[in-house]
Amino acid sequence: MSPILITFYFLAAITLATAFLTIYSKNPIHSAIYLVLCFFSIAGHYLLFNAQFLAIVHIIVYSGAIMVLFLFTIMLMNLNKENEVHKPRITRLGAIVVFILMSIVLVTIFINSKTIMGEYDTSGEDFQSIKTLGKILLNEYMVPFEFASILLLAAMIGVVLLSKKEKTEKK
Amino acid sequence: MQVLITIVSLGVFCLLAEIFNLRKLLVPVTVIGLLAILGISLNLWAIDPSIDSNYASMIAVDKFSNAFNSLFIVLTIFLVALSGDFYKEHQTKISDFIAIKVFLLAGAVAMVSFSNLAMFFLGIEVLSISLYVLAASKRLDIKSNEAGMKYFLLGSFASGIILFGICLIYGATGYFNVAEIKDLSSGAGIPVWFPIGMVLMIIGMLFKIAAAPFHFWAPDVYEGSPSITTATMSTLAKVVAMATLYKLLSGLSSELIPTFEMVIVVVSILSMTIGNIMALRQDNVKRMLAFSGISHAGFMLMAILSLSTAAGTLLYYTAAYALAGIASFAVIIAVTRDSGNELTENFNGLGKSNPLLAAVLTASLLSMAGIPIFSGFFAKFMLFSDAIKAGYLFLVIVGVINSIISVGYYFKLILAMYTKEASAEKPAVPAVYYLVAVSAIVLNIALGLYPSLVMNLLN
Amino acid sequence: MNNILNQIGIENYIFLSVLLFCIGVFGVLYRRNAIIVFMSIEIMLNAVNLLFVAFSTYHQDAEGQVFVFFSMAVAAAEVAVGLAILVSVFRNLGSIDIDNLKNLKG
Amino acid sequence: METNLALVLLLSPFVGFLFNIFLGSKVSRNVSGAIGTLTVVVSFLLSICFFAQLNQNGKPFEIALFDWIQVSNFKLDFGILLDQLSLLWLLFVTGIGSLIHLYSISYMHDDENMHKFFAYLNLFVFFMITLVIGSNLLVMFIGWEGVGLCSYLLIGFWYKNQPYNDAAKKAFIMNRIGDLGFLIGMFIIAALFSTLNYTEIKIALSAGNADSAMLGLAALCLFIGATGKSAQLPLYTWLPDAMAGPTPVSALIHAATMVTAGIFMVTRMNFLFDLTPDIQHIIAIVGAATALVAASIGLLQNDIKKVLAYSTVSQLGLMFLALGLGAYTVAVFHVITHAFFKACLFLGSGSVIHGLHGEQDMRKMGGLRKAMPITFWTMMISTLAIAGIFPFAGFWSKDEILMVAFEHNKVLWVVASIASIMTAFYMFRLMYLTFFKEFRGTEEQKHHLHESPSLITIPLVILAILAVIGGAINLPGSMWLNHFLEPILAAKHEAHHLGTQEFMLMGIALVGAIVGIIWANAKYIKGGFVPKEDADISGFNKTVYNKYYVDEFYTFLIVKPINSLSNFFRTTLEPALGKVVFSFGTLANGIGTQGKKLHNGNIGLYLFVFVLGICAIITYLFIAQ
Amino acid sequence: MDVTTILLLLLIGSIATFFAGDKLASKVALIFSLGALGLSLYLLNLLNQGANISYIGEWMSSPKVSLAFKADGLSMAMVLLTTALTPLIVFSSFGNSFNNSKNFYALVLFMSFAMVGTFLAVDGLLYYIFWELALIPIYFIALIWGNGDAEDRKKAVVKFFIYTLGGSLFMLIAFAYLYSKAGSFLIGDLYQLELTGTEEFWIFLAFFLAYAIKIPIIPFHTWQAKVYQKAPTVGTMLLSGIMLKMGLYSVIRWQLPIAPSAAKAYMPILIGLSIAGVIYGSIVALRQKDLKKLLAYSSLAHVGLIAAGCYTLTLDGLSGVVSQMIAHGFVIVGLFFAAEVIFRRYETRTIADLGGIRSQTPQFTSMFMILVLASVALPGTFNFVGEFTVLYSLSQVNIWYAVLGGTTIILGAYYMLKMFQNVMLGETNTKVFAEVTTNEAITFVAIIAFLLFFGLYPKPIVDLVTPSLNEILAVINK
Repeated sequence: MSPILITFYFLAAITLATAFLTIYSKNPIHSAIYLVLCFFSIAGHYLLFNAQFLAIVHIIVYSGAIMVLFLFTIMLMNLNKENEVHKPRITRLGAIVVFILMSIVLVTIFINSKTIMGEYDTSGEDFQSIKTLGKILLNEYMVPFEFASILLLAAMIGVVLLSKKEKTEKK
Repeated sequence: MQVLITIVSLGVFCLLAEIFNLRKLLVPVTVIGLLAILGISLNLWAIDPSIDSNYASMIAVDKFSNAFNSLFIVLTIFLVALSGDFYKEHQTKISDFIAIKVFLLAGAVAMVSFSNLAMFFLGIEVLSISLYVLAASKRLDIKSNEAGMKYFLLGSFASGIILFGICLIYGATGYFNVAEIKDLSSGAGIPVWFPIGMVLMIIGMLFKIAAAPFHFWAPDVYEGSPSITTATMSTLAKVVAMATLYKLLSGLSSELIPTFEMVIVVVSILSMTIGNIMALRQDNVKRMLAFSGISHAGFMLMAILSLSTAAGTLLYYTAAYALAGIASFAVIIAVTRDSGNELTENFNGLGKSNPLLAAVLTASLLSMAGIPIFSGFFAKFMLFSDAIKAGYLFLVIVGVINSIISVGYYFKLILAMYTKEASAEKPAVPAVYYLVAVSAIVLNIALGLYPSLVMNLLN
Repeated sequence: MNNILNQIGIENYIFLSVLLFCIGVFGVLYRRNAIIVFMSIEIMLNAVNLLFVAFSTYHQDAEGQVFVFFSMAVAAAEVAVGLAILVSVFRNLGSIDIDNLKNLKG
Repeated sequence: METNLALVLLLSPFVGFLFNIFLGSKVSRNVSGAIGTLTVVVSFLLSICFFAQLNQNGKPFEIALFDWIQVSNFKLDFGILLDQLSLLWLLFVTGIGSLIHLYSISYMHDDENMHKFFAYLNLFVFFMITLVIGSNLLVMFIGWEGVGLCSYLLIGFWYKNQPYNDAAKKAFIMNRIGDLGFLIGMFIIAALFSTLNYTEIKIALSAGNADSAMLGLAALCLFIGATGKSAQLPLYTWLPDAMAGPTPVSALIHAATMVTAGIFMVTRMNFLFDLTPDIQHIIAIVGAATALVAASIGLLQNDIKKVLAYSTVSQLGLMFLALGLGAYTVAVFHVITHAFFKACLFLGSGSVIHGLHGEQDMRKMGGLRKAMPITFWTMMISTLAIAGIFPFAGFWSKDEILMVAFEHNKVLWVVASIASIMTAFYMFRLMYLTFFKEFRGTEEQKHHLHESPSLITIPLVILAILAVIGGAINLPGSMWLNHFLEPILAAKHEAHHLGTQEFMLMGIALVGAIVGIIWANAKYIKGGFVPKEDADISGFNKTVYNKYYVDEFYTFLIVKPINSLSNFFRTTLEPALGKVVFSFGTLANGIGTQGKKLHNGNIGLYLFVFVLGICAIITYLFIAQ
Repeated sequence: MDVTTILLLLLIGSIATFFAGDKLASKVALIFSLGALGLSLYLLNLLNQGANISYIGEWMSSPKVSLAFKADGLSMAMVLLTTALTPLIVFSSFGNSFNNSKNFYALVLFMSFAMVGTFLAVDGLLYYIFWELALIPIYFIALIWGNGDAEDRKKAVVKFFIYTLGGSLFMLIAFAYLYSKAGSFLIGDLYQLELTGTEEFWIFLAFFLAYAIKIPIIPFHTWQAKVYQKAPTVGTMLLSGIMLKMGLYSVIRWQLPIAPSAAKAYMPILIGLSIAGVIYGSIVALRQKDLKKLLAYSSLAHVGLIAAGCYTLTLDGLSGVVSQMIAHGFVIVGLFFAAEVIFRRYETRTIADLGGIRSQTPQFTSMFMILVLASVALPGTFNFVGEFTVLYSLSQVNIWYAVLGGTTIILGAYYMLKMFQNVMLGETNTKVFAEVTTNEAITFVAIIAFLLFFGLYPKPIVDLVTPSLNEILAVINK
């Protein structure tokens, strides 16, 4: 039981628990906060892998941008109440069954799969520093990088399109 | 690569047009631009594709992608041409709509030209996000909202699945590059993650092409979306997803394992059957065509079964299907643009009040039903022929039975047009609908008369 | 540098990701509140991201991490669009309960 | 030259037909009648020419006109064969035909469709000639069906009356049953010998290596054909109904000519029947049974034409009896004499009906002797002839049949004799009821009683004369007919020596006839008996009067079941079969309707199925393997 | 000069008719159809002189499909049947007025085009395409210009379409399968395929489904009566006169030579079914209340006999089948036209409402009578030649087939005469029946003249088809 392993288990437990609580808690605000926690724990995993840049970006993007967006929306809609009606019992039961089923199925296939015990490759090369990532991102992955901008542009136009009021509209 | 760049530039131009108040010119210019891009795309045949090797690790320009790109561009031309009138009430947004369509095309091009899974993923997301937006774009219409919401929820769920699949493939091989993955995939000792990843990715794609049992979104979304979006989804998006699925399978692994073929067979049968049987009882034309699209997805999946040889057939089928779809949607939009719904009753008496549109719609429905001389017939026939060669006679028989069922609902519409009396006077229809409908169906018939035109492209 | 996976084992990460992914799926199925459903999808995506990083380390390869960037971009775009749709649904319907979205059926 | 003449002989009535059908309505009735008659006379004269020529050189005239039907193993010509048999038939067909045409000019004078009547009659003669002069079975079959058609057209001539139309239809269909037999018989022969030409069949048969069972079957089938056309058991029921047609039609078609086609055919194919003794037995038995049954029904009929009709059936039965016993000449002889006196009888009855303005019920006649003397006398002569009174024609021919029967089978002889006695009885019953005692009709009819015009009486007289002297053609001793037909008949029928036995038989026959006459005399002249009204008839008489309920039996056994089957098919089976096809559609639609519940718009459900799908696929691919 | 000219002419005719406008459409259609008739006679002449009037051209390379049209005697006979009946049918409709007549006549000519194509094509896929193409025009003709209650009609017509299409699709599978074996659709290559017994069986079955529905053989006939009843008379004529023959022709041309051993093995069943159709059709026809329906069932019976002739696999059977097809084509067109003539005057086809027509219209009565007689195969009509030959061939196989099949001459006479009696005879009808017009009379006379001429002299037709039938038989018996 190395400290790293303990850390892993600790983080993993947090991740799963907060993820679960996100779903379970009735108040959307609580959900959001649990989700933030979950994201932080995932960032912890990243750090565990020594992927600092990624961890930071992750926190910035998810906790900083996406979660703020979520919270903003929740507030906008005034949803910070525990007024959600539960789904019918049968549906919830179904969801739980499916959840268990899927977990079992996926876990089973990965248990069955030939897992690699023993030594993992250690190239010793630097593969996750900002420098390396930047090089790869702007050389090999230039096209997708640019294309991602198209993605964001499209999303932006889309959001504008969805939110823009027209003169002809009555509201 | 040039194609992608020019398309994106065109998209940006559309946005700029808004700024410079060129709305009137927007649609014609975009159409012309797309035609020019089509020229570029077709021109790529003449020159050696390998010339474009700068980004070969991301975008592969080969016959397959070229052919499908050209098809997508053609479809987009039609869709954009229809948009001009469709969005005439929304002048302030028209450039956004057009731009999104063009970006959607860019995503589509990325999807069939990818040689790196990153491009694939981004492409599919560009396409999907554009479609989510378009589906929900009638912002005051509850149905449109609902459609957008449903599509978004299910679509992003599917994206998650696809991403998971990509991840596992990466885990198994350590590459995103298609060529490398293919090399490794045929080698021994590849972890089981790889097939799992493949399966998850394919499931995600099956969702995109709306194959059963991942098809549930399609009818609801098709019905709720604005008609032009439905047209886009049922023609362009479906064709793109199908081509991508084919490319994924043929690009990532050398051949399918028999059990997986079994899965495809079952999914194909399910899609055909569910699609056709459900379509029988639909009153809403768009919903009916959604189910029809599901069944066509089932047919197209047959192409997967003879993976190494079916590219031409698939191209032909998709072209035939999409052109018929465009033609029928041009008519559907033209007929229902003022009525606010798309019930079959709108088509009553169309044979008398507007014979040309009725004829086009009839022709396109016949094509979808697979009646000769329309290209839909050859498409189905070649598909069947390939499937028989691959040894799936049973599947073909199911396909044939489904073709028979499909006639039932296609003809329901035809019957409405020719045997029922029109309830109300139909206002005049702008010429652009005729233009699009007729040229699409003419293309369709031309493909029917000279199937070699398309068939030989990929052989 | 030592490969951290020597101490944890890739399969642990796989299981973690799978479970996280499944929790995401569970959330999608379990909740009616569209926002929570969105969050669940985010959890799914994050589960995959985590696995990407794990595999990246496993292969000692940067591409996996690069991919995570794209994945994040996608997630951001999706959330933006999704929330925009959500807002317009909310405006029209006054609720974001996905079970109320039953106009389209049959 | 001969070919042309033969063609003229054949086509002359056809020209008459064409003229009358197309132009008949435009010319006067007399012209159309005259043309109709003349064209038949032309044929008659030409027949005489050919007959004379044949008598001179004894060589039959045969010619193939053109190729007709071709099948893999043989080719059929449209061929003409004029030999002894066909010329004999031609002579009396065209001869009697001419007389009846002549008669009809007057008889049908008041009918608005007289030209059509002549057209049909001409067409009939044309087909009858075709039937007779064909050189192969198929040409005979054309005529065979053609005369059936004309019979149909003429029985239903008064088409406004639906029962008449029913009778016509019945005649056609009953005939068609026989025709099927004929066809099948032809098929077997064609299969056996690869030809249908008489001469060739004869040659092939003489080679004698044919399968006798198949030959028997062929003969049986042909005989079934004959029973249809010649109204034998069990297909005779159409003939009495056929009396719905105008009386000349009954005389020509349903007494003298068409109904003898069966005999002609059997005689034509004698070389075949001679090889199949079993079938000959059947023919003989059927003939005798028909003779008896029909005669017995004739005993109690009250319609004058019905009596004659049953008499015809009965006489035809006798002819078949002769055929069955191999005595073809005798049968032919009786055909000819029967043609004379039966035509005369029918025409006479026509004259009576004409005189009474359409009354056919003998109960409403009587005492016409004075009013219609010529009719009475000619009919009387013919009645004596049919009854078999010496020395009228019928005596000779019928006597020969009885003699032949006696030689072969005593039972048949007894049956035939009883039939003869019955014949004598009912014929005289007819005469007594019609011509003797007082008139029983209405006053008005009585007022109008008159002898028929000369166009009607002349043919009667000619036929009556023939009925007297017709027997001369084959008097015992000279046996002209026997010699004449010798080249045709393979198995020679030796002439009877006029020995004691023969004279004795003649005597018995004569006595029998006289007994019948006396019986009738006692009942109707002395007893003054008039048949009861239909409702009063009871007991066995009623059964006989109703023709043993054979029609009802057929209706019950065949017509009703077929019709109810048809109804069942139409109302039940067809919709059910249709539903089977529709049920696929209904099923699909039903599933569609149910499926709508599945697509209930609930995202949760959609996702649920989605995830289940994933699980299923993954389980199948990675766990189940 | 080759046979494609007929196809082109008809296609151009169809287009020209469409553009001729409603007023001229019928005339233009008549001219073009007459032109096609003339052309096919000319080509027949060329064929008889030994000229090569076939055409083979490339169409597509993958799958390898050629534009192959071969005209042998059999094909030419069927083409002539089509091109002779089309002008007659068009001409017969001159007494009717149709809405949108340009569409109507264009569809008629197009259908004729497709049917001629079916008879000429010797490339499997090409043949199949024409086969299906013929279905579309008749669908619209029946649907749009049909009579009776619209809902009922729709049901019947859609059923017909789906049913026949369904059957043909199985044939398509068979072709696809054959193609995967032979690598070509050319009939010659397909003839030469060596198939195993099982393969032959399934291929035979697939073809059988297509043809049994089209012909129709019981129990696949359920579409027929209703469609005949509901379709406009022109449509009914096209269907019964020519389209049925497509199925029978195809049996001879495609089904038998490609799967001969299956045909031989299942001969009793096939002939049995066909003959059952004869008897069944006749019996059902007996009690029909609608004139057109009665004729439909009579058609079922006759066609059953023809089908039985096909499956005897003898030269007699096949040549009788061809004769009978042609004869039946003409006679049924004539009979339906008679029904139409009555309908034009009385506005009804219910037999019970008719009767008493004869006294008002001697000409029509005679012509109708002759057609009725031809339909019951009276000797002297062409129908007799066909029926005789077919029955003869049946008797060669088994005498009982001939006996059972021969019941048609009894039952046929029964229902036809009964119909004639109820429709035409009896007391003069209170409604006035105008005598036939010249146009109507011309149609009748043409049909009758044809039937009588070839009834007495069928040699030209038999000589025309025999060599090609022998070729086919050689393949069957190889």
